[in-house]
Amino acid sequence: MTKPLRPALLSGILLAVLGSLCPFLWFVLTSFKSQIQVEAIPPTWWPDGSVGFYASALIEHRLLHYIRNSVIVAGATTVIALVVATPTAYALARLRMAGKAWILGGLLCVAMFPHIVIAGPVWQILERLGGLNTHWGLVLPYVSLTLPLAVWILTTFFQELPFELEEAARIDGCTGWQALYRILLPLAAPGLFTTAILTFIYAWNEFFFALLILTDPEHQTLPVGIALFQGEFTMPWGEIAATSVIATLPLIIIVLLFQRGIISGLSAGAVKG
Amino acid sequence: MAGLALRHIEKTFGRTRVLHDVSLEAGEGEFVVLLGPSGCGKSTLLRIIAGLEPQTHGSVHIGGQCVDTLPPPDRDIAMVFQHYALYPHLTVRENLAFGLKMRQEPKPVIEQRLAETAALLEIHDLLDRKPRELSGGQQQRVAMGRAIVRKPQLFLFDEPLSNLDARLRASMRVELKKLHQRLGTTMVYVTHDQAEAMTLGHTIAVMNHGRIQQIGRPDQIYHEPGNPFVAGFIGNPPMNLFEGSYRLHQRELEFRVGDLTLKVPFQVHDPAGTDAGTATLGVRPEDVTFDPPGSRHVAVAGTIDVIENLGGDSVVYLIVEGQPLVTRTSPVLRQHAGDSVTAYMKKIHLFINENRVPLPSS
Amino acid sequence: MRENDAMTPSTRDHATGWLMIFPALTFVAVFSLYPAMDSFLLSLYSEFPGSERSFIGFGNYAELFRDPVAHQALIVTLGFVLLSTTLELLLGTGIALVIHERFKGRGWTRAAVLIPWAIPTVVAAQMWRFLLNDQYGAVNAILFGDQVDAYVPWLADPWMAFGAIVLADVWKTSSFAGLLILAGLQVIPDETYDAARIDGATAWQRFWHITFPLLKPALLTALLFRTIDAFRVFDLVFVMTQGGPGDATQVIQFYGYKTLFTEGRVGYGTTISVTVFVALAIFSLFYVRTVGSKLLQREPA
Amino acid sequence: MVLLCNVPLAHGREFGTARGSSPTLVSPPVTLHFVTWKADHPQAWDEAIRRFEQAHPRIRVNREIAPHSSTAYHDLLTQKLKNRDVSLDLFFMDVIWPAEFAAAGWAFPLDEYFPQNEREKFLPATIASGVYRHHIYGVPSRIDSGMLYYRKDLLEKYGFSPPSTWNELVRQAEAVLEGERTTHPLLRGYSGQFKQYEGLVCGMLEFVGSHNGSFLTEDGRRSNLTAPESLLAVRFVREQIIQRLATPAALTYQEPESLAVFIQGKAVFHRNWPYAWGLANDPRHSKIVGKVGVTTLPRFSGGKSMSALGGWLYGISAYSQHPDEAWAFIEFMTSPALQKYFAIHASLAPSRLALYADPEVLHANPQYKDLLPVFRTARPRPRTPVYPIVSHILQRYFSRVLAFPKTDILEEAQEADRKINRFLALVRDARE
Repeated sequence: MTKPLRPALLSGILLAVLGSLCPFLWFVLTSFKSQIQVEAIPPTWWPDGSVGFYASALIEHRLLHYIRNSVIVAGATTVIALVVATPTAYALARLRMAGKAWILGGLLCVAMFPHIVIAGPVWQILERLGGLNTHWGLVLPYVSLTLPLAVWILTTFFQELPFELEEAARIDGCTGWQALYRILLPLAAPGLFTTAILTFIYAWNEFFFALLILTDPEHQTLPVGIALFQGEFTMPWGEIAATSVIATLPLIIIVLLFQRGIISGLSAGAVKG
Repeated sequence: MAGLALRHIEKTFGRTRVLHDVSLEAGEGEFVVLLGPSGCGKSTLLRIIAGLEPQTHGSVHIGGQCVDTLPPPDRDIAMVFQHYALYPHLTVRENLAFGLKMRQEPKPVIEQRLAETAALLEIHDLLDRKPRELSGGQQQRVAMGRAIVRKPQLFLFDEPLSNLDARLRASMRVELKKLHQRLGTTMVYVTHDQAEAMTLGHTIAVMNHGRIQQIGRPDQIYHEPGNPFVAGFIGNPPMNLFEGSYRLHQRELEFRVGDLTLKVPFQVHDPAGTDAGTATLGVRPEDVTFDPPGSRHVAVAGTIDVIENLGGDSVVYLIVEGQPLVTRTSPVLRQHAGDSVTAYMKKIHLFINENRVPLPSS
Repeated sequence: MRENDAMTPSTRDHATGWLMIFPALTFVAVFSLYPAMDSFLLSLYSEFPGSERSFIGFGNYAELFRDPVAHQALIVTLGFVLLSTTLELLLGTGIALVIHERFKGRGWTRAAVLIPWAIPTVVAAQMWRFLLNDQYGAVNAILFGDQVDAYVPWLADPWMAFGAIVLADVWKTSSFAGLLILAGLQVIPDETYDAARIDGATAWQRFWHITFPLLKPALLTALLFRTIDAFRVFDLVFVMTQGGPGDATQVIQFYGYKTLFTEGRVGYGTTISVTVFVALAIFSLFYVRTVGSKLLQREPA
Repeated sequence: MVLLCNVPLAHGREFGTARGSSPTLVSPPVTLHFVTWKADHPQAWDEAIRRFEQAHPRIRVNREIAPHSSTAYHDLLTQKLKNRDVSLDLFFMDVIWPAEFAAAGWAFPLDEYFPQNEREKFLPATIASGVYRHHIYGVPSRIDSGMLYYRKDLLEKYGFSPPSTWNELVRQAEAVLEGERTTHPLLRGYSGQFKQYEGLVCGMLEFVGSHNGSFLTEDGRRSNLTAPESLLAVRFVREQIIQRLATPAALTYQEPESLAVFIQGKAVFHRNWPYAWGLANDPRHSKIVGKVGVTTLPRFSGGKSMSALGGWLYGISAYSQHPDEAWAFIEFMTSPALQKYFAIHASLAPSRLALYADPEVLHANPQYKDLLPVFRTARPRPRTPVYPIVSHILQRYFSRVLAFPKTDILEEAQEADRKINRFLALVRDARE
């Protein structure tokens, strides 16, 4: 049996939940309004349930197209970042090497770069490689940008696994790589999963590089689409709201399903760092 | 042919030296215990034998062959870890088979070894469980099974019983002994628990501060401790040790510590070549009685401070001329705290310059 | 002793290790380190449309030192960092205390609190822009209801617009700060509170004398993370105000962006961004030195 | 000058050779890479390009679509040009860019392709915007310029004719607001674009210019913001327009927001570009269909009405491998036939003068007749290679004095003056 909630706690919960959700709920409500309702002054609270904005977002503003781009970019970023970050984190957490501290410190430093410091030269590299207005052209810098966090989180996860396990594996005849993929990877699966989610969310939400690298609407991701959403005759708030709701939906589902993993992953670097 | 030989092993971590010139031999089928307090270097030594850690100097021979250049899998050893190190994502069966699979043993061989091991350890019922579904004792068995199934030339145990509760530890101790008797393989066993060491080992190597203090059979270690550290580390309650000064007389040795003067009726050859100096005098609690035991004892008068009644025997804490003296007597003493008594030391150990000075036994 | 060195050294290990790290290092080198160096080099040149690139040493830095627009951008940024991180740490602590308690529905509460963090910044920015709209905004409706003529064009006033950016950031990232702080709360053993309770400490005293001091490392970590992020704020400004009105919300990163990409003052634009980076690096280095990078020395259990 | 001439020569071409050779006959098939923006009427563009490819079967046009935001499009193009991207052939230039593109050597001079007699067929302001230092770099695709929209019904109701001076506008608006207070509490006197962005420069140019002020001196070498007529115009905007007629909300408005206010019937006067006409009279969006009038922007007494010139010019990249084919494309797209097509199907105001007498064009866009005088007087924004920098300084200056009502306009103007002069001097030093 849970104890009855203390009034202070109850009001704390209410404040936190309402404060977090209400602003966005207003956007959700807006997305189900009609244009007349959106333009009403004072605003009407309750929508008439029309899905016109969704229809116009999907058809006129080619929302599915943006979603497809975002899925491709965020998905590819996540996969590549994990594949690259995992051995790195393993080596940093488990192998004795000179200069490990420097590498970890360096990664932290890189994570701190203001994006604009690297934006110009990255743009030129991609221009030379023909990567502008391509999905991979955005994925490459995204992988580089998400690596520090991914390595950092995975390193903490690997460090938490007992060393004996790996020594046992060594005595059982595993090489370093075998010990990694036969013993440690299965055990670090929750950590990998959390890292994957965080990387995905990062790539899904990133705006600055997407704005610079993807100028062609054919390849633009959702955040760029949403930020540059402008109508000729009015701010299309209804369509923006509908698009935003759809862009956010996958993230909300991820949060609801994997709340525990996300919290542990985010705090992994925090307490120990 | 020796099962294991360590020659002048030294190990430094950065600027700290954790092992000093350690040499040790274990015959084929011998059970060697490395005993010492935590931080004495015994685990490091074990890991050097396993190849998990390279030594700075010296060499390791297993089965007569120098293994210094061999990685762990090629040393034909198996190791049981303190925390068992069972692979949590594999079943017991897979855990046991993992090492054989890595060595690409043929399937029938794996099956057969599995069956043998399971029978030996009586773990049939556990084979399809995951480690987290096992009790501590069961995990321990599986961990041993994983070592046994490999049929190595040498077993290494790193405090394998330290995570079990006292009763289980005692029973596993017995099982381990039986197991050794059946397998007859050389074993090296690291522990800080003297009871384990005494019951399991053919040979005990007592270690402290990265040095081997004494190597010997359990009874040697107990009866003839080579130095004050070994003397104090073995025994329960530990040996009474007094650091004081001595003076040699014609037929006796006079030992002073504080206000207490002991006259030991032995003729002693002073290794230092002088007639006086500092020394450590030790007497085991069980070598102190309250009945005059006959000749050649040392009698002291004191008062009882505390009596611990353990049922079969009792531990009596005396104060003798301001010095504490612990005794263990049986049967139970019928006196009370504050009473004056006379106690008789039956056997005395004397250490001069940290070395044992043999006294004729009483 | 042994734990410290519980890893297996051998040259083979070393080679494997570098092989494992190599791909990550390549990525970071090509897409972060090289660009950063390139930017630094560019910052030593003067270049703008209609002029040839010419080497001027640290001339751009000298100009930055004198540039009143840069000063204002820096003040706006510092104000933003100070205000938003302070509020986020306060609110984050509150959130952490709430979601640390055990109660029915805690999972849902935690998920709800996480949602603002998961929402794309661009969406959050559009959302707040709409909420603060001078005509259709919910904020005006809540405050003034039917008194339509009292509606405030929040983003038109320099101070309010600045406040709006802070508000949007606080809404979006307090929960993240809260999570970092929660991690700190979770390592405080319950026994400590029980002991304090037996000693007669009130709830407030328990917070102030036990929770708060023990929470300091987590708070400092959250402060570091949030400061670094707040310094780089861009999306919110780009969407909500474009730096206006009257440069009241022009943060340094946005100024750098405008200078570099719109004005084409390559040298000066990179100078701004490099300066931001160097300032952040110094701050973090100082910070890590004092607070400590425990991860590196952490011993495996 | 030296630099300018070097650009085309570096590609092994001399001015005389290109002209006259018919590109469709000489070479193997060529694909032109055209970086354009997301159009309001994409179907019209698809059709126009289809027609071009039909007429020039050996030339393909490959479009790269950039955002329809002048700033974002500018940043993209300049990045590409800085990298000397040879795959880029054709682009649009906003009327404020040719100086920048020419000085940087990015735009191909079109003097030989586009002779004087041909230029005279276009609205002079649009041609002027493509010229930098005696060479022409762009061909106007259409014209945009600021104009005053008003509520015909409300002005008639109160017996006003469209205002010719700003003071008149203020008087009329206040009278209307006074009269409508009970029935239209939300009605504002004026709706314009005062957010800190490029549009603010256009809007303010119209106020300053109609008071005989200017941003730069006649010779374009110095800033002219501290001239008393400029300062007065700025003060008028702050005190009369923003604080009395428009409400400070206008400080957050770009074109869409300000137009929304107008077409929802919440403003008496509205400043916008020609495209607003169609939307204001479109019953799907507008509540004031048929109640809209349009006229030239007012002036200050003693000044002349002035509207800011906008619009897009076609340009050819100096790094293009196919300038002849690119010119063929421009020639085709700016031909009378195609401009007429765009005027009718995409409401783009033609840059060719003759089309303002074309009955079909006038039938589709009856307002053009009234607007021609506006188009004729449209004034370009300062022409300088460092225009983006100058624009940012101007945006900051105007936005500050409008958003902070207590600032000293003269001080702010002096600061902006100093900064603009510095950059103008830098460019001169680099040139001379």
